[in-house]
Amino acid sequence: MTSPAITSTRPTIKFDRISVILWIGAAVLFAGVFAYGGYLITVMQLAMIYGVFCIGLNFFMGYTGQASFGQNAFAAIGGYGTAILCVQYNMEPVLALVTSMVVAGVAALVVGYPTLRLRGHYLAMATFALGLITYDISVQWTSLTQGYMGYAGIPPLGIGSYTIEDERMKLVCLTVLALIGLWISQRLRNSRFGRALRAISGSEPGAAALGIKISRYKLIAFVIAALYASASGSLFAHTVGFISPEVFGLHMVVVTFTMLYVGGVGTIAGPLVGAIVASLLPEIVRSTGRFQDVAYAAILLLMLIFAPKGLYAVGDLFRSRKVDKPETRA
Amino acid sequence: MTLLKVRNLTKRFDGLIANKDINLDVPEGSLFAVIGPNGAGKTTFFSMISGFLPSTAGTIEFDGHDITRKPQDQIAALGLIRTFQLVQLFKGMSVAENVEVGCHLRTKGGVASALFRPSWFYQQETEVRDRARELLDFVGLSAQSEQDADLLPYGQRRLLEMARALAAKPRLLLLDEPAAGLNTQETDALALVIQKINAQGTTVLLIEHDMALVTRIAQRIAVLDFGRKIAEGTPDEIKQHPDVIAAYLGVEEAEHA
Amino acid sequence: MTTASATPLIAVSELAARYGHIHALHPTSLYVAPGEFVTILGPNGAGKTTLLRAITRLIASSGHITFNGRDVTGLKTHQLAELGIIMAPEGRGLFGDMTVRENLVLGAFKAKPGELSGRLDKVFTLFPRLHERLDQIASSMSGGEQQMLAVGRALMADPKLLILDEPSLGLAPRVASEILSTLGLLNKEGLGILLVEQKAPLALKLAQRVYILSSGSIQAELPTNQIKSYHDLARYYFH
Amino acid sequence: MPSSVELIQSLINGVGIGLVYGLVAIGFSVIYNASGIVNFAQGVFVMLGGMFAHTLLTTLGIPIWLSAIVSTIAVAGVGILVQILIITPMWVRKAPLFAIILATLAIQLLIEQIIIITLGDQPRTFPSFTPGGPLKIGEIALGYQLFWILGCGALMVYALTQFFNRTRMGRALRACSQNAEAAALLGIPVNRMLMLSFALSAALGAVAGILITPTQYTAYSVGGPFGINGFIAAIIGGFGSAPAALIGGIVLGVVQSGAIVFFGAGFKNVVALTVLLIVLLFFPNGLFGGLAKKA
Repeated sequence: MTSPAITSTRPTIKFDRISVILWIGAAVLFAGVFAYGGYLITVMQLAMIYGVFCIGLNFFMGYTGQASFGQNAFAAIGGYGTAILCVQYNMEPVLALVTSMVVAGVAALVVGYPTLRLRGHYLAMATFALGLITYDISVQWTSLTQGYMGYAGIPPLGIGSYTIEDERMKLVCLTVLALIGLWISQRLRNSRFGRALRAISGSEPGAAALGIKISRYKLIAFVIAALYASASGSLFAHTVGFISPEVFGLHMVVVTFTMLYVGGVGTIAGPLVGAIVASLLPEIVRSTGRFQDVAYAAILLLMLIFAPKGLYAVGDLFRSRKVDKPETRA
Repeated sequence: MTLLKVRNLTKRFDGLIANKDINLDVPEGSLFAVIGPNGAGKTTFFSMISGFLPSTAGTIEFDGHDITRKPQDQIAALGLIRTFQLVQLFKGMSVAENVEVGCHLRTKGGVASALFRPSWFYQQETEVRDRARELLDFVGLSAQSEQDADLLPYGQRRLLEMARALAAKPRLLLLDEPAAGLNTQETDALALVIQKINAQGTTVLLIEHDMALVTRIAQRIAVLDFGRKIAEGTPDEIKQHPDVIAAYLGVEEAEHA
Repeated sequence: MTTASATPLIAVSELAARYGHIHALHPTSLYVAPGEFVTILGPNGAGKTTLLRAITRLIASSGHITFNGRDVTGLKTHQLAELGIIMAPEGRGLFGDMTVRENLVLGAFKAKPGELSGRLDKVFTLFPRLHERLDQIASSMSGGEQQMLAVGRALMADPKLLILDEPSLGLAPRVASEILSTLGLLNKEGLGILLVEQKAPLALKLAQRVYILSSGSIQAELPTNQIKSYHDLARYYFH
Repeated sequence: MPSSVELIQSLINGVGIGLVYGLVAIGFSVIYNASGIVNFAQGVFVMLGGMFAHTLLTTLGIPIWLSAIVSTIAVAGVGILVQILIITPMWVRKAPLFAIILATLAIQLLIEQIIIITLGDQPRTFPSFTPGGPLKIGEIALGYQLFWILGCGALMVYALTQFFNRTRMGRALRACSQNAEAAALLGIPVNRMLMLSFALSAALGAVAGILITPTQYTAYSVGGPFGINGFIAAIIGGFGSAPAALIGGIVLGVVQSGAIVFFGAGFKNVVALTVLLIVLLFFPNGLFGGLAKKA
């Protein structure tokens, strides 16, 4: 398939200095975590799971320019779907994951159709309400969700008799899945479909004037984001082996938004970078003991005040604009 | 042949009449201009034609299709493409990508083709990129094609918006005050581009307050004042028209002239 | 520049503004002498509104401004208003959900309570119609009445310099000339006025001096008695 | 089916808590109208009001009326600090909407954690303002605190209406919400008005928190629920006038109380949020249309 067209396809990742440093840093980090083992492995596992969630969120917020504060609802559908199907019905983990994604996608379609007419604060609030409703249902509908107790004993990922039990192997598997997720999102982004989404984000009137059906594209992006969220919910269930309503609560909204913000909304690698950095941040401030959460919130606020468009935008200040032309440098 | 046919088009906002019984026939292939002082209702008129504002009364017919109160994307799909007074570029996309979006109506493909990429996908992408390059050449922006669109100076943004609209291969191109905020050289460059577009067979309907530009390039001019059409004719007829001079320079002009 | 021998009421030098990357206003200098009526003419999109917004610091702008000889470059919009630089903005800027009375009283935000009734009386003498409509909601009035309210409200602030941005916009000619002649009256009482207009004859009758703005910079400065016919001006519109 | 006594009792309680939601809703509207910002951290002001009053009352032994006044002023101060230190700097830097929402959520997290560290994480309460009660009407019991809530709530709304319509500052605040540029051109210091709006809405939240604490409890975590319910009430009321927000709150309070009777306590938020979604989708300008004017 090495047609000339492929070579002229715009590179998905810009190989400027900062990106290279970032990728090297990530590699070193992974090697270190791998060697060190222990608790850091769990931290990185969670970072990858949240990363999958953020890739989807980035699709909806970054590329399409719409705010959703309720993606945790779809993560809950994924998590509970997997848990119920695996624990109660002994379904294959992979099959359970896919089934839950289908359910989440249909839910997003049904919910998104009326909701996406709203904009700005109202869309944010309506989606926020969706997340909270899902949380309350997961607490209250005890016959289905076992309430606050949650589900334990969810089997790890695997196919047939082969299951991934080793923590290091789990991390490798999650990392590969997250990278596949990123790759898919890149393929979608760099296409007629992705261009239309980014056009909507740039200017809705401009997009409409060129014949783009805005509501339909927003809805598709919302469903895609829900599929990612659902997948990450399922992965959480399989990796940790236990879920409860708290996992998919308000905490998840704040954490994932922080990640996306730190990594840079609308950037390519932002969701994954943000997920790693923001997962490590609490570990760094952990040394402050009982001031840990205060430090976390204070750092977040300082970043929001001084770099309101994300840390990626700070990097932009040091980036020469000419570097945006990789073809001529190659 | 008449490409755009407007009959008794009227728009009321809360009792205020913005457009009143406007009739207009834009012949295919022409370069037609609508002018009028600030607040005359030009943009309202435009927004109704392009489907961005529902009309209160009247009909709009484009290429034989009734497009009154049709949604914007359907009107665009028929080949009626507009630009905006406040340029609506896609922020965060490069100059070339902006034009590539313009090809939306003339291409196909959704999620599945983006994911699985059959061979036509690559062929189409190549065509889209070539088309974008061609159009950027045409408006003179090829050197900036990889830049972020929001970094362009104002005059070039207008040109980019025009290239983007052309990518949709419009039958009728609506330009909303394309010279607003441009300096003299930029206006001249723009005038040339508009004339070239028209010469290549695209019908152009232009809203403009820059009389100098309009009288130079338009073949026919309609004048709006207080939401009504007060005159229509060739540039020379319009320049001499007492009502037009009055509308632009004020009511007492008629006495002084 | 033919600077008046006395200190100008307001003097603006090298004022420039941009929207993002767009130079909306190139470095511009102008002045208004005490008691002078100055009009800025220019076609649509020439940067007239931007110039006024830059002077009143509604947008960030570079350059210097002195008022009554005092450097007021660093002051914010509301501080300039306290000094007496009052603008009735483009589109009138009324508080649409509030009554005529409330709008007027807000105009005198900085006034001492005792001064209020005197100022109200003055506005009612100039615009008796506002007195009749005192408890009407501003947005429910006709365009002409709204413009009267905008001017009246600005007068409530006891301006030293009154700036108006196209007060005739969208008004029937008779109403527009009624409002503009009131401005002439105020000018005769010694109020400095800076008026932006698109329609030339009305504004030229009143002004002592005219600036012509086009493409974001001042193209000409003329005393009105030197403009022999409107066809002199027409070339700025029709070229 | 619940008995009619049970139902009436719960509806009366619903009116009480609804008034409190209404006060929070007014707080939301005051800031939103002045700046276009939705302060998602509005609920922490409710929490701080209750916590401060409790501390002054029980630890320092200050009488309740003085504790209430001092706490309200202190919380208003917190509101001003939030505006000066966080909102304005972000506003000036043209932060995107989602960043400001995230910041208000972070403010909530920060203040909650500071309260845990300084005052602890245990729920607490203080007695009703007047001892005794409840008042019995047949089988229906009315706690004395309910009358305090009704009285103070009505008084606050009356005072606010007077403030907005009769005073120079109140009018200026309304002017800023309708056209901030025109207000600045008349000499009204817009930024100081924004500060005033934060102080005012924080004080409203504090009063709500002080009033409601005797009927239930306060703890570091009560801000979230109050904030969300207050926001829902504001949406129902349409972000318009103070009375509309108050009615929005009462509607919500009554619906929630009814939901508790019919579906159990666990579903009161599901019902409230469903009401929110219905209002958003079918009455996008609020039940009283206040939002239409902003658009």
